[in-house]
Amino acid sequence: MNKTAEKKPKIRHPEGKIIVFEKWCKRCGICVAFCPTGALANDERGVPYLAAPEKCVLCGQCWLRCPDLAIIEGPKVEIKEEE
Amino acid sequence: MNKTAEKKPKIRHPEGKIIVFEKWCKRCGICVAFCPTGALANDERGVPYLAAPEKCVLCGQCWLRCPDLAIIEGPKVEIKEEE
Amino acid sequence: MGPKSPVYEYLRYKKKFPTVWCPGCGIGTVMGAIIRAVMSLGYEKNDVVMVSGIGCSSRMPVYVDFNTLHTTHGRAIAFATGIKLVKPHLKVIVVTGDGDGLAIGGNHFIHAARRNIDLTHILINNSIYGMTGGQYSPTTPVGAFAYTAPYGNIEPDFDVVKLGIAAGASFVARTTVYHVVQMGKIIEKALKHKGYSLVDVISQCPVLYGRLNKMKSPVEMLRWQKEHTVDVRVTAKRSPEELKGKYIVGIFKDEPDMPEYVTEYQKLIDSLKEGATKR
Amino acid sequence: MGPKSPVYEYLRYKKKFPTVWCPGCGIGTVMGAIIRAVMSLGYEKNDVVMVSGIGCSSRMPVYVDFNTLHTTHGRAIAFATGIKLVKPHLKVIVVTGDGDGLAIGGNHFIHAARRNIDLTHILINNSIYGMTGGQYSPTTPVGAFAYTAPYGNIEPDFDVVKLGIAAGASFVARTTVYHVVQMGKIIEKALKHKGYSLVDVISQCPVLYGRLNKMKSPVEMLRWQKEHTVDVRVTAKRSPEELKGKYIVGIFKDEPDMPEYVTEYQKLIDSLKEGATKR
Amino acid sequence: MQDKGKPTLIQGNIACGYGALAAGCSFFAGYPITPSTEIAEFMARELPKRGGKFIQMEDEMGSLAAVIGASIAGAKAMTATSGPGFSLMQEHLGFAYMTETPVVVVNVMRGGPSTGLPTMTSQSDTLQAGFGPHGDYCAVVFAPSSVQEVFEYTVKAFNAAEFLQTPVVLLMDETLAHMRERFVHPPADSIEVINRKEPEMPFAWFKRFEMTPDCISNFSAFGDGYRYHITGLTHDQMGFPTAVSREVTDGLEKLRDKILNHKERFTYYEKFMTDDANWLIVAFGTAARSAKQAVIEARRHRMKVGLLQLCTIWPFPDELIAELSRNIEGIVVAEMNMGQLIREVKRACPRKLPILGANRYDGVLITPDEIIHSLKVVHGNKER
Amino acid sequence: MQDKGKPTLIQGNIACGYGALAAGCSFFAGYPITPSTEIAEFMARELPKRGGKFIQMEDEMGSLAAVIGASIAGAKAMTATSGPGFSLMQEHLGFAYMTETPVVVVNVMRGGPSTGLPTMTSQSDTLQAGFGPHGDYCAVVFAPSSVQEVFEYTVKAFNAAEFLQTPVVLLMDETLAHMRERFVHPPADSIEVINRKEPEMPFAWFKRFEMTPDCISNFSAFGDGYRYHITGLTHDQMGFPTAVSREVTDGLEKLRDKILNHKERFTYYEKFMTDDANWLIVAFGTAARSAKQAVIEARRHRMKVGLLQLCTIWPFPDELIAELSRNIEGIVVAEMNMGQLIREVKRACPRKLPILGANRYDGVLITPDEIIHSLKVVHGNKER
Amino acid sequence: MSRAKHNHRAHNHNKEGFKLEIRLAGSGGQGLITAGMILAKAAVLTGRLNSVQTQSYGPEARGGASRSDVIISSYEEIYYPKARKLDLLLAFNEESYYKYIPLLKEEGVLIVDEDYVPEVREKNAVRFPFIRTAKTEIGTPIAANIIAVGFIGGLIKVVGEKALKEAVASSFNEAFREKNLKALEIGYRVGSKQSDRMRLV
Amino acid sequence: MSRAKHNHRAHNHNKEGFKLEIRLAGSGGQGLITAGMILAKAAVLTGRLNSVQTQSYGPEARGGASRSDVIISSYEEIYYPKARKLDLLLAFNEESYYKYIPLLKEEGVLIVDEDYVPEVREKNAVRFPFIRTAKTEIGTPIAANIIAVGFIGGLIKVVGEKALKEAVASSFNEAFREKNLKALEIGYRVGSKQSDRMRLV
Ligand SMILES: Cc1ncc(C[n+]2csc(CCOP(=O)(O)OP(=O)(O)O)c2C)c(N)n1
Ligand SMILES: Cc1ncc(C[n+]2csc(CCOP(=O)(O)OP(=O)(O)O)c2C)c(N)n1
Ligand code: SF4
Ligand code: SF4
Ligand code: SF4
Ligand code: SF4
Ligand code: SF4
Ligand code: SF4
Ligand SMILES: [Mg+2]
Ligand SMILES: [Mg+2]
Repeated sequence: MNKTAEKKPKIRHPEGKIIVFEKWCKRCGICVAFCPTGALANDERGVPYLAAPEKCVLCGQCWLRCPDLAIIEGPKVEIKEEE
Repeated sequence: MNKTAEKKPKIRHPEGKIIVFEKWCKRCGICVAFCPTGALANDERGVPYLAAPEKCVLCGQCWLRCPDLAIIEGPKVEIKEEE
Repeated sequence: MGPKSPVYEYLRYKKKFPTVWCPGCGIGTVMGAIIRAVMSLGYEKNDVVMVSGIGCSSRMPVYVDFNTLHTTHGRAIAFATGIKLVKPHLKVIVVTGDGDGLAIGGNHFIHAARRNIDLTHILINNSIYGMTGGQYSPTTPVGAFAYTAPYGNIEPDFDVVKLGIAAGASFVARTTVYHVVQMGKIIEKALKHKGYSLVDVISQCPVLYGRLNKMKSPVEMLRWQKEHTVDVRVTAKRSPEELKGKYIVGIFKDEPDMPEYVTEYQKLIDSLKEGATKR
Repeated sequence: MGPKSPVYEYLRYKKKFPTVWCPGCGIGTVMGAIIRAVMSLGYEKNDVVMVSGIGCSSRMPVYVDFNTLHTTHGRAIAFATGIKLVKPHLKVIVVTGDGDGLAIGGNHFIHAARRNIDLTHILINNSIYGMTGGQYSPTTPVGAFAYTAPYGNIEPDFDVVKLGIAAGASFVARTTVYHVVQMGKIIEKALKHKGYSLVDVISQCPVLYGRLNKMKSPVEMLRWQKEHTVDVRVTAKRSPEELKGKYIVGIFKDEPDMPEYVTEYQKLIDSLKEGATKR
Repeated sequence: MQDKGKPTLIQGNIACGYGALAAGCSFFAGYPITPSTEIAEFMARELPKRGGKFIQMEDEMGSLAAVIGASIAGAKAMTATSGPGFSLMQEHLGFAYMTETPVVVVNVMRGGPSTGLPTMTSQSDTLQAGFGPHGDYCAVVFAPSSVQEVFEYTVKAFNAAEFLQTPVVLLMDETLAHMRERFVHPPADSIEVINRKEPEMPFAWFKRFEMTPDCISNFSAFGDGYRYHITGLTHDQMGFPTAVSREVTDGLEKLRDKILNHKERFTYYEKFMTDDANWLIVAFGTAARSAKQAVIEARRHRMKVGLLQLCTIWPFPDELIAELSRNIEGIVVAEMNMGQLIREVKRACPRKLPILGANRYDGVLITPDEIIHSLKVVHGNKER
Repeated sequence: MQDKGKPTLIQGNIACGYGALAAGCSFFAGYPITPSTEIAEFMARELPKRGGKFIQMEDEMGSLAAVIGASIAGAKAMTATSGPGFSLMQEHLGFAYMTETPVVVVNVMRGGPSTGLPTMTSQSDTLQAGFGPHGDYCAVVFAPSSVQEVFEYTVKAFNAAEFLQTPVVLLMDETLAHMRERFVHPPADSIEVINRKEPEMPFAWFKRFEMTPDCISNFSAFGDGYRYHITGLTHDQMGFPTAVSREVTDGLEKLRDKILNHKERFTYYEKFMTDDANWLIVAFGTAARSAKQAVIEARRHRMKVGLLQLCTIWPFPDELIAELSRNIEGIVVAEMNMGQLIREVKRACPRKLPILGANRYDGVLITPDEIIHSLKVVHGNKER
Repeated sequence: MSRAKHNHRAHNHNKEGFKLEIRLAGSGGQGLITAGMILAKAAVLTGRLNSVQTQSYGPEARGGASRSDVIISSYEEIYYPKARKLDLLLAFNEESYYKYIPLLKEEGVLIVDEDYVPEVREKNAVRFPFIRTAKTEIGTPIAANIIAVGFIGGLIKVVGEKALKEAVASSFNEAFREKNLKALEIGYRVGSKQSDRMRLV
Repeated sequence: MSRAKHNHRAHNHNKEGFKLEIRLAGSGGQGLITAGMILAKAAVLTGRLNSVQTQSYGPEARGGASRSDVIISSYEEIYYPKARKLDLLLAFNEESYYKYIPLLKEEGVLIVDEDYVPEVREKNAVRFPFIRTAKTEIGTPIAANIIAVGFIGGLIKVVGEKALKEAVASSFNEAFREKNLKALEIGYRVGSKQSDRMRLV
């Protein structure tokens, strides 16, 4: 969560996933627009989903930017100890 | 009425006098304290008067400072044209 | 609670979500940053107070699981002052809008800054009155449109940072919603700072400000923020023309040693206890 | 009327003198300076408006033979704004105390400064609430005594000049009652200036501030003013220690070309007349 | 701009703006607040086109202050707000009253207390409009009930303010403010516009606050050559502060009496089917519309009901209540609050009648059925 | 500090300060204003000695805001002001009311309206104290008449505020505030002090604004472990905003009913020679002292006069007026304003009696003679 | 200035005439308040009819459910300005349908967007794909509201196409005028076909 | 907390006792409000007497005429707290003398500073040079107010020197205490000689 992370994302959870709470999402398009790897895409309703999970580097851009706190780090995060 | 005047008073009305409206004077002592020539003095009630008219250089310190506008330039001023 | 607990443990997520804010509104992003800062500092939720005024931004307290107080328009800082004086151990975060914090609330802002009382003031600056539907605010740029400036605004805007510094705040910073990582770090510093800390967060109101000023999408507005900011550390290298119309971001003042009001008051109390003879 | 008419022609001297002010109070000296400035500029009395709030200083309008308005505590500037907008040719002088202009009235002050509306604000700064009997004000120095600071004030004071500049005023100056000649010249400049002009006049309240802070006589207080001022033009040559506790006097900002609010509004009106098609 | 003479559909708030322009308003200072904001937005759009001035002030104290200043400088001036802002204006309402400055203050009521229900309707500032400022205060308050009336009463509010030289409050409610309804802009020459009384005497004779037989003094705007003093302190006829008992007393009585002397002239109301009524509804604003509907429906059930719709709320028209209560067996006061105007009706009613409220305070317009329900209760009470 | 038990001479304002300390007040925020300033000055001196906090705020909005904040953080908190400042506090009085925050606001009345007569006495904020804030508001207002009573009623004001969780106003007047009179500080253990009701349930069960049989909810201070939300919007029992009709209505009724349910407990008054009276004076504050003197003097002239001294002004004690008016032929309401409380007396009086005012509004304490004069007029009216 | 405004003449609801109570309901952003406004404006522009339009806001200024009431009447005055018993209900989503259907008069007409309110059992119900039509015919779903205005106008007849057009034209600036006039026309055409459903009372 | 404070017992003015109404008048800065306060305080400190002191301010907080009323009473309660018919009037300047002399009871006592109120014709008048004495004996004219307190105390007797001393002592800080106690004593001595003038009613 610092500038360098922004530029050169550390891959902390290479196998991780993000979760989108669809109920909270307002389809603003921010997460998709600012995902640096193109891992996210909008479905036909405009709700984002992890279209290319392998591309996701867990950089945090999407969950940090989401105005509706509709994205969190995936289930792995909850059980994994951070460094 | 500028800084130089304050330091080196121009004698504009050498024969002039000042007038103290006693009714307005509150005997604060400011005029006497700041008269640069010692022309002013307090009477026994604490009201200022021009004790040494010849010393007065009409520098304006007394009337500019008097918080009660109780001092004005003397009668000469009213009829005399300023430069 | 602490750095490792998930964000939603700091939210009243079960009942109060989704939020009232419009799609793409920057306020929610600021809320996320505040929560993450609180998390990473490991504050107890019971020890955190969030006070707000009235406005879209001021709806934030509903969503966060702290001691939350939604007050009157413009007065949040004064309410917060009472809380902080009575319970100095509480971390008191004040959230205001630009209208709330600078128009009707301008006086409380400058006086709390002058006292340097230990509050963290997050000013969510979207250059518009959002809640009432898009009137100009003290931070609307000259020439911008608003429903009370239908021909373009003619009132110069405040430089919030300069005002905060002149008033006496001991920590003053500016950031934008676009700079979400920087925002997080600055808010963290502001929270840790003992004294009045002001963070001017440039935010987007796509629905009103954006629409009236030909920037329709939130993404577009975030890009605009990116393009219209200069870091304070490089301003010296920029010409006045380059800086024109730009927001300068970064930390402008950070003086942890300035006397803080509640501490000074406690010293007074202690001195009276010792020297019981005085008066 | 004009430069050659005597001072008392500008006063309601027949009925209203002597004034209510205590012996040696600085407010009267400021009044004299304002009147002489108006005289020397040759303003018509009918074209001059004096607006004040509530406080000892705000009693001034009673004594001067202009259009005079004694309003509510803290709000003089807002009243003056209405007058000026309706009759732009009037010269509107606003007289406030430090409490009036900076405590309860702080918000109107910063916003009028931001708009850079053409008012001349003479802030008679005696570092105390005179009218209500000696409570501390936003300009009471730390450590000074007042009836609400019986153990010495712990609140930092505003630097009025910095605040005025940060808020956006285009003419900002400070002087003291001691420097009566300088004061006269500065007020004259302030009156001539088109835009918000602020003059912070350090004044003496011998009866309350003086008595509570061991300076009994007005003369003593004036001497104190003399000793505690440094001219802005020489500050660069002074060390921080030499400047500590000193008032810096002189003109700090004088930008006649900043857009003035009433003028800008008039331009807006004119533009709507021309381009009648717009909306 | 509104085509004069042609029916169109506009919002209550917009009708208020047109009314102000028709009355000659050339100055507006305000601070946005739901549900009054459209008035400010309208003025921001329209005033500069006409050479008038709109300013968005930093708060409500400043707004009313600027409006008073503008009026002192000679403009017809107005502000608009809602409950929270109206609370903040109380000090300056008192100042305008004390200094005899004509101003119009629109309060579009929303649910209170405090921030309450910002987007919903209410009539809960009724007593505040009468007694909000500190000190003895004689309020002048008008309350329209349709978009057309909003226009009319805005003009009347300016006329009363200018004639009486006092602040006049136009009380609207959210329903009325946001409601769109048929509106016909009357031709300009059909609109009565009153201007303040101006002095014609030489400067030396002029007394701004002169005691006159009808208590109305001459008003000279700042800059017009009559220099004088204005203060919120008790003052003499010249405007200078005084604490002399006689002068204080006379001064305060003048402020009240200039209003009471002209009370009849500025008491507006409508009697709706009251001629043969045995039961009376008293209501104002949009509640009066529900009440009219209730009258019609109650009459279908053969209850002889009439409505007194008050358009002037303050000074409270005691005389009207006295007059109408003569042949009446019971009164229902219908209002969207917990019972405010009913206190006045009770006080003013010279006979001890059953007087009951029909109240609603959840932010929703009171319904005819609710009023009819209260009518039935009063009816029952009386029977028993 | 005051020697407990020993008579001494102190000012009304100082007695107010001692009362606050005795009640447990540990926070004061204020903005100086004549004639209330001595209270702030006293608190500035005394609070820090006791570990309490005094702060001079930048204005009156800020003062009451800080007081409310302090109360929310758990302190007993107070501010003091006079008319102009009281006007500015109306918005926050409504906020305290809506959020059920106990606070005490002292209004030392001076001559109004507006700046009026700042150093002179008055009772002209009486109606404002009842109806000043926007929205439906049920005021609790006490009014002492002697220095000893100032102490007592300050304690009572805190008790009522803490018990009812609502703002309580102590209405004094300049005469009382500046008057020095014999005062005996009661021993601490003889002073009844009430504290707010605190929750004992687990966090999950806690509802700050719970509907309870007597409408009083549990109060938990910020930082005490029960996290919850407070807003000036209409809210549900948890404190979260709501616009649901039932919740809004219940919420507003709760605010009113918690006060009305305990009205008897907090209605203070004194009957002075009313047992055999045919004529009644109603008065409060220092006017009641003049009225007592008038009673005694009228009785010398064989008029059977009694006095009802109201110490609780709001909620207005209708029941008392009803009760006392039973054997009475006429009422004089003595007050230092143009006739404010008399409106309530007229409303509350169940019989149509001659009710006359004895009024003075020049800044001077009303005299017994003036009251006797009005008594004679009422008497005459009745005879005729 | 007369003291009494007027003592009301025998009330106007005794003469022949009609009063239509219409509710347009859906969610925020569907433009139903604009629709109501235009419908009411059209009625007023006829010069023969009176009309009033009201709306209800939620506690929040933006988002959530949206509702707009229009009363159109041939009488001089409309008293209670909200709809009580509905002559016509337009529901753009299911929630609105369920919420307001109990208020529909027995002979009242229900109009729904068939894509969003799938099942209706009322006999006097009209189903039409407003939003879909807007997308396909006008190119933007938002025009559904004006199609609905046209539809209702055609159905209730009393307002007439001329006034409707005038109302639409005066409510949009040039950029949007044409599209909305087209939407109106489409709606009016389909709505007219249903005009026998509406009996004026 | 009882609902009724109390229904007042038969009012206390029927039993034997007295009530003294005193007015001290002069100009601002002469310390007459302090004087009144000390006199009232002394009365209260006796434990036997009730007292109330009021003052009147002009429209301005400072300057102008100054007036202080003291009521001393042996009754439990003092109702109307201002002086009406004066038992004792102290006038430190002519204006005050003329203004208030009409209020003096027939048997009331008038005390004036003989240097400032040159001519008085009332039979029950006492003349004394308070300010001059203060200057010569205490060294400052301001002490005249406490000389007056002593004088009145001596004259009216009921308060007693002990309570007066206590009142003075507790009203000044060390720097001024001694001087004022001396002033009190001087006043008391002279005043006592006039004590037959005062009849308590
Ligand atoms: C005393 C008062 N005045 C006005 C309002 C109306 N009001 C509510 S929010 C607001 C401004 C909102 O703008 P801002 O503070 O910038 O917050 P945003 O909605 O943009 O986040 C206004 C004027 C009010 N609630 N109270
Ligand atoms: C709303 C309001 N609050 C408070 C006051 C009381 N008040 C009158 S003057 C004053 C302060 C005076 O101080 P300052 O403005 O510095 O003027 P000074 O008397 O020192 O010249 C105050 C607090 C008031 N009149 N109105
Ligand atoms: S964490 Fe980063 S890479 Fe992964 S989806 Fe979010 S923005 Fe894209
Ligand atoms: S940023 Fe959040 S709200 Fe916006 S589209 Fe992505 S998940 Fe949805
Ligand atoms: S004019 Fe100058 S020299 Fe003359 S008396 Fe005044 S201060 Fe002294
Ligand atoms: S300065 Fe003025 S008021 Fe002071 S002593 Fe001199 S004349 Fe008198
Ligand atoms: S109106 Fe603007 S500030 Fe308010 S929620 Fe919507 S986008 Fe955000
Ligand atoms: S109190 Fe102070 S400021 Fe006021 S008139 Fe006296 S000396 Fe001047
Ligand atoms: Mg904003
Ligand atoms: Mg001051």
